[in-house]
Amino acid sequence: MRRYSAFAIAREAARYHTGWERAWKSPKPKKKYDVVIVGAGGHGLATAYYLGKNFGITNVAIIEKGWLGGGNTGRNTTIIRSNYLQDPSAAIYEKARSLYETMSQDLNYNVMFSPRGVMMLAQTEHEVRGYERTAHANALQGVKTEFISPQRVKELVPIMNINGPRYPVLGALWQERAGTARHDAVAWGYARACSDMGMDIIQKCEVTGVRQANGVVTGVDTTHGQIDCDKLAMVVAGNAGHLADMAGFRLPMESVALQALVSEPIKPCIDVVVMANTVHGYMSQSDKGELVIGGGTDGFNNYTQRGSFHHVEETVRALVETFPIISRLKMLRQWGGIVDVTGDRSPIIGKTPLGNCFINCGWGTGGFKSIPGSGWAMAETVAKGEPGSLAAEFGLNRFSEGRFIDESVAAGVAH
Amino acid sequence: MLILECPYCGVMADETDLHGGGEAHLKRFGPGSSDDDFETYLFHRKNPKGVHFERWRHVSGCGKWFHAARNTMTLEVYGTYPAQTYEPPKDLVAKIKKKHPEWGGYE
Amino acid sequence: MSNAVSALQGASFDGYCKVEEAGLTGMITLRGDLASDGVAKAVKAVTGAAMPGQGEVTEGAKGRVGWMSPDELLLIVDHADAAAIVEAATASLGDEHSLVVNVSDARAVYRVKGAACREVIAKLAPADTSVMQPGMLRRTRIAQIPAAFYLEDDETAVLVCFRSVAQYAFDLLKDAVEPGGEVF
Amino acid sequence: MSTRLAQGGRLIDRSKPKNFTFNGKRMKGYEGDTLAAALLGEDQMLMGRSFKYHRPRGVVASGAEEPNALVNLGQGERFEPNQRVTTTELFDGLYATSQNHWPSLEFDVGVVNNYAARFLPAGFYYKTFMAPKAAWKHVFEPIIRKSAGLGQVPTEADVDRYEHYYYHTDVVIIGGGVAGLASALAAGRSGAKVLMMEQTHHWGGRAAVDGGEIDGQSVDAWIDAAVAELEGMENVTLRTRMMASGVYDHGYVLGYERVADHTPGDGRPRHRLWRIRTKQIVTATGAIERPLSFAGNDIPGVMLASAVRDYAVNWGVSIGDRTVVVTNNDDGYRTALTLKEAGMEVPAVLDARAEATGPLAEAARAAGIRVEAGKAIAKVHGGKRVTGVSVCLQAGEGSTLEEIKCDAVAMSGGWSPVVHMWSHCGGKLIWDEAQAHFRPDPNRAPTSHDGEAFVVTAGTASGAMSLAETLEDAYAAGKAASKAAGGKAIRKAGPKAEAEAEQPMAPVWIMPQGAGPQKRMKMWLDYQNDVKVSDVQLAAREGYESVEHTKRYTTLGMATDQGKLSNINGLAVLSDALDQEIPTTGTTTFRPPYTPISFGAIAGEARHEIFQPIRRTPMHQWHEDAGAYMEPVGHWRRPYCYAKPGETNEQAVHREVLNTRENLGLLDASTLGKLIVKGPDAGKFMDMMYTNMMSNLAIGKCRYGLMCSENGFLSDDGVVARIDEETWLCHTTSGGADRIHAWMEEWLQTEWWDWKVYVANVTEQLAQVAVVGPNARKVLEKLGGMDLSKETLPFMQWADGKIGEFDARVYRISFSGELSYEIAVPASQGRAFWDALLEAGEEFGVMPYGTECLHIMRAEKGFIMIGDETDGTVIPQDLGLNWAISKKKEDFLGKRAQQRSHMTDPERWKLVGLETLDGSVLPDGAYAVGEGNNVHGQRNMIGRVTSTYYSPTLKKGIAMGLVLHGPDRMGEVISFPTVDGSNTVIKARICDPVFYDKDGEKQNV
Repeated sequence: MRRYSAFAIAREAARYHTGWERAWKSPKPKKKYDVVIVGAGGHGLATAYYLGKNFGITNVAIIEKGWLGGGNTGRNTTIIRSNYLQDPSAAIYEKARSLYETMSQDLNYNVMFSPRGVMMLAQTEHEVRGYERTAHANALQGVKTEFISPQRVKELVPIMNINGPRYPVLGALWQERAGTARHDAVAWGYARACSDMGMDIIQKCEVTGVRQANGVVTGVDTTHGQIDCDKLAMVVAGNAGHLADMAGFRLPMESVALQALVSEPIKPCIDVVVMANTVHGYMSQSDKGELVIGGGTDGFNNYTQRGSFHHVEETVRALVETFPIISRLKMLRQWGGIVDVTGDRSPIIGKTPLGNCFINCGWGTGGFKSIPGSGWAMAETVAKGEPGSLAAEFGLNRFSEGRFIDESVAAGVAH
Repeated sequence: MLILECPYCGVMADETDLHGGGEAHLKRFGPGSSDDDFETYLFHRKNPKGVHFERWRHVSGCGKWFHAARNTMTLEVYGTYPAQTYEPPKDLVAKIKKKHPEWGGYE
Repeated sequence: MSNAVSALQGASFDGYCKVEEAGLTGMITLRGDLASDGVAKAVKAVTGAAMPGQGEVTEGAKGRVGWMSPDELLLIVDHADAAAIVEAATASLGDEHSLVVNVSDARAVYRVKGAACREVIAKLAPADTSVMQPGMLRRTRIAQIPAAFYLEDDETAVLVCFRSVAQYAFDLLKDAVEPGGEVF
Repeated sequence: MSTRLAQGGRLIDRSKPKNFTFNGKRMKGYEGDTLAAALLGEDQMLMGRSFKYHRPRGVVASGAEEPNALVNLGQGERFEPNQRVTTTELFDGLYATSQNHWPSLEFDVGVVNNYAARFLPAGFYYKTFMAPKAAWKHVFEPIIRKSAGLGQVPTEADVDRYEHYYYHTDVVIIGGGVAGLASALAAGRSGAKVLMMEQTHHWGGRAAVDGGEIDGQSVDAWIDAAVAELEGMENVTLRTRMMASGVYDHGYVLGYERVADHTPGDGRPRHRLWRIRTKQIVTATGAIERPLSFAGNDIPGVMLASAVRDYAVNWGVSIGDRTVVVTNNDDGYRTALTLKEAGMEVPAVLDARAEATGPLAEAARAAGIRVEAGKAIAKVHGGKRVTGVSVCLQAGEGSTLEEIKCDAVAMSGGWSPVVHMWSHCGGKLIWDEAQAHFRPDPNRAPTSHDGEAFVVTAGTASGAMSLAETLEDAYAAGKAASKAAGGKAIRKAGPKAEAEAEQPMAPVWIMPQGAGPQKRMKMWLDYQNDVKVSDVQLAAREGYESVEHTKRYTTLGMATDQGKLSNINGLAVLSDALDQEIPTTGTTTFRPPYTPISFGAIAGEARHEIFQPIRRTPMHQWHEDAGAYMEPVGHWRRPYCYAKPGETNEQAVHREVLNTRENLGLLDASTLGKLIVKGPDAGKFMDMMYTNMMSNLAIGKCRYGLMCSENGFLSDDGVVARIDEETWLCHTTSGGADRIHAWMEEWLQTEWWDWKVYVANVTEQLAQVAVVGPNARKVLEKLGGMDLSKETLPFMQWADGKIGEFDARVYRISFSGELSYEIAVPASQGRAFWDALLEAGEEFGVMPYGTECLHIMRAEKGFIMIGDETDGTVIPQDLGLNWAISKKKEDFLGKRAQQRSHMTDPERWKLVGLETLDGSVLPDGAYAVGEGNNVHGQRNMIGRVTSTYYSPTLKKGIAMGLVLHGPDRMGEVISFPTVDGSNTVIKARICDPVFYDKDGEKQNV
């Protein structure tokens, strides 16, 4: 792999950029791999990358029914944070966040990780107490957050109306090293690195069946034929239930549409990510100048990647109230992504009832921020055949035991 | 932006007048049931790509729960019916089957 | 009771339609088997009105009766009579499984008067107001709260919401009838 | 130069001049002008700068597809960035400035990027700016952010108002051109209810510009007649200035009506967002002309041929004195002929097709225009304005045959139907070889709730490119839609036009065909985002082969026009680079809105006071008048405390606690939920809802009860009163009334539908006041009425009666530990009752108290609070509430869940009291630490604070918390690290959570 750098660009400019090589190869599938990963989104590619990097397993195929990074990796609002309340969540999201810090250098691909800071506004007394709790927990979890005053909020985000007639800002949970990254670049960077390690990324190849013998997985049937493997990792969103069906087990999960939108680009006006849970909206500004806005999930099962408009309305009115200057800006584009939501809204990572078949799914609305941590934990699980410490508590068995990882408790939901 | 006919009011209700309630015809398991049955009851949901029987409440209308058969890929609504039943009406199942012969039917 | 006041005490606003709070209004929730003779008899006795069908509101000498759901009616009567009517209806229903409750003070009532009254409500409610005629009642929402409305005549819409959000409803209606906002 | 012609302009009224300002310069246009036409009329061709290279940009189109000419419009509280001049109606006093440049439009420092363009190909930023690590955030990103973005940031809040409008109809027709009008005539004649919308302020679209006849009349005359006929139909509603911004599932259409953009400050809502439900949609959205890709095709003065024609015919504006037309189809000749007719020079028509033999080419020749077949533009000369073109063979590599001086270039690359509305909801496209465009596939229409197609296309939006075909197609579409929507069949024939012969177009994706890399680096695809042919080719070379990869890697089609001009050309270049057919490459996804819509319109009326409902109790106004500090509780606002002048909130709370404990306090408890549960099976039902036994509660008595979710977690609590044999009244938490009401109804309707139980929510029917303190009975006795003595109404009983002149239901219950009556009166009398209590209570030291005082008093008594001690993960057993969980009942909601292994785990944290060793107040949310770290390297935690207050009664900090093995560790001291930066640890002793009056002597007096 030829390294990317300013010098490389200068060299290529001399020949009108005709000398650049492919970022990733486009191979035909081999008959058999040590590990087949289904899903070439961020999580699947990261799993492959850490299988190679941490465990030296490179006889790996990553199978993708569409184009790599084309699912939720390329449809989210790019927020990266780890200010979670529960220990296992804080651990895996902080692992992810710390890997984002060096991802551009690790992959030699600029993913534009921008630790610009994420604040979650507290707009009720109840929310204040909830975020103070999170700040205490984070301190003990090694996640650097703090509860900041309304004045500090205003300094960080001058365009915010902190004395709105409805919900004055009472403070915020602030994570300074949280931020955003360029979502597509994360998938592309991993793909380039995986390809460079000799792994096969096979796009436009759909899995049509899971092969097994004696309760152990032996391979997959695909639209490109049968591919055998020793181990199978299912790392997909929106289709996990479908794949699980093929493998003969069920997941405690439903698929719903999540809404997002962007404004037209304007000059820089907000330097941090703001999340306002009481009024259901969050917003940041991309490097292109667009305001990137996230909304809620629809209340019904849906695979259409389209959503309802009323969530957009709810989110936009909340943000217009919070940031009055955006009223005359315009929505450029709205879209929906299909997210898998589990019974406790936390992900599932671990073994499945089928031998040597592993699953990583159910990231709900938190998928992008977790990509490297998720890949790291999944690679360990696949390589060792048992979940390591990062993944252990995210197993499927927690639902029968009643041992949930519930993050909504800190969200300031009024009881 | 769905519209569903409330079988009680007879009106085509806007999605914003409704509240979705997930899979219909769940069988409740209480004390004395196995861990597996209880887990299934609380968490395992049919999440089909296709025909889905689900619950809705006409929340800012009559306040009643009803059921709908809806396709999660096309959002087509095959029919709605009152919630006081353990399984979908036979004629509705037949109607869906006629439209989609490949559909496995209600299980 | 001389102490009794409605939520906004008859506030009104003149826009391209007139919006006014109707003041104290008697309202009674009656739940029961709407197909039963007992319910019809009780309703007739206390309001003089016939049983409304699905989506209807009927009128009698002593009040109106609106169809709220397959097992619920709303009786609209004089505020001062409401408590007595609850007792009378309960007595009339006897042992029949039913529930009659005074909800007069849980509600706020508005009249929107003017040729464009349907248009005003259509700014706030997802219901098709163009098909509404006197005698029909629709439960829906206005903006972010539940509401029901019916027409007293072609130019008078009556809108009912919860008392706690009376001010919000009034402010919404005021905004909707603001001159210059005429749609047609 | 561009200028206003002496005559012409079918849309302007020259008797009504309008004055406006652009970049501080005063200018003049006419009523009916767009800002684009007015600027061009004043020779203002340079209007902006591109996104990446800051290249000079002039207007290129005449409608919604314009990517270049975006301005800052208005000032102050009416300032709006990124406004397209082509869709901005001119009005008197309009104030516009150009954007994305510094210091000025004419001289922009950012243009250095242009000179470095060779070093800034697509995706260059993915390949560099990586070292050193901190540099991205601190050096590179700020530079990129500053140079990116387009419009300026507004600085003031928006002064305008917005509204929504719900509309229900049978047929919506999108687009008011001749196709839309023809469809509307058909639909209107069928009797169906029709809503027809047009995004501009005039009817008829572009057909009149192109000339021709319909039904023997001029197009203009036919449009007038059609509009008149439609206006006469009662079932047809016509709206101009209204754009369909999106088609959503089940026949939902958003109409974006720009009511007062052209009349700012006239008191009308600025925008109205129509939320339309329709049975059928006809998209008569027309087509958009494609640019041609030749070197320098972005220089101001290079425009779409149709736009050049539009400006001349509609607004009487000429783009240049000498215009070279370059085309791959016959339509370009219409521009040449129009210009010639208007008296301008057309030095040549360069037709990329091998021969130019169609009737329009012949007409051009006949008009004396030089027609060059098989020719192309090798290069456009000029910087901020076109000065000439080099001509070459289309089939070659671009050697210059000659140079032609000109100041404008009109290009026509063929037409693409506007398929957005068709595609938003899943309509599929097919590739039309002959026209080289994607058009809707009528066999794969979007489907609605009934599974039937609900969108049909009409006219050029269908790919019917001639006037005759358009009318036929559109009339049929209107018929089909109205029939599907239940309209009646119609016999009357639709409008007709003469068919015109045209020579087939030839796809030309780059010009000349064999252009080398140097030229390809100057061929713009996406003008705004500066994406060139070379960029798309680079993406393909590097493996970004999916159309979505290419789009995202190059940013092609991601500008504010969302690729209306660039997408098809980009796809074609990509397909060529991948050596595959265009349909194989496919398109990117079309997403709403069609053009950007204002956030204000989306928010609608929901701003300021009516942003969200505020729920008010009957006493709300009194609280506000008393200067209470109000806290949101759900949508309610409740008094947190009533600070007196000079008092802090904290001081006020402490005063309220002491006064209530020593004298008399009043709490507005109206927000508490009150649900009536009645019926023969009500007892059975209550036993399922609550963890405790409620069926055996005696009439007249009260009992505290708990409710759990099926998952076992504690979800609500409150006092239940047995009213009569069949009736219970359930109090819920303040936020819980609607939730618990819905919860009860859900079980009754969907699980136990054969149980005879009715539930009614009477929360708002009643105002409720807690009269609390040693003087509580005295004040009530003073008001007179019912007997409230200890003997007649003991603790945990209720009674109906009169207090003074008020009808009251009195509950002898206490959440404070004091003698306490909770009294419910009809809401209409709530305020009067409150006033009466205050007046009567004066001699007893009455003071109202707020929620914080309530919280402290309950914490002093060790009572739990839903939302503090619970968070959705806590079961009643965690809180030592086993006494409230019936062991006799076989079943209740949550019982099975509480038997799971993790729920019975002895390691679950349990509720205890906590008192700090130094009397200080533990911080909210603090965690207690144990020894060592867990597997994640996190500190081991052994408990947490759930409620913590300074107790004015006990004069020290008190707290409750959940602690590992807590109840077994009474007296032990545990450590709570602080997070205030002091690095200190607070030590607290585990104790009984009841801090005050453990034996309940105070409340039982």
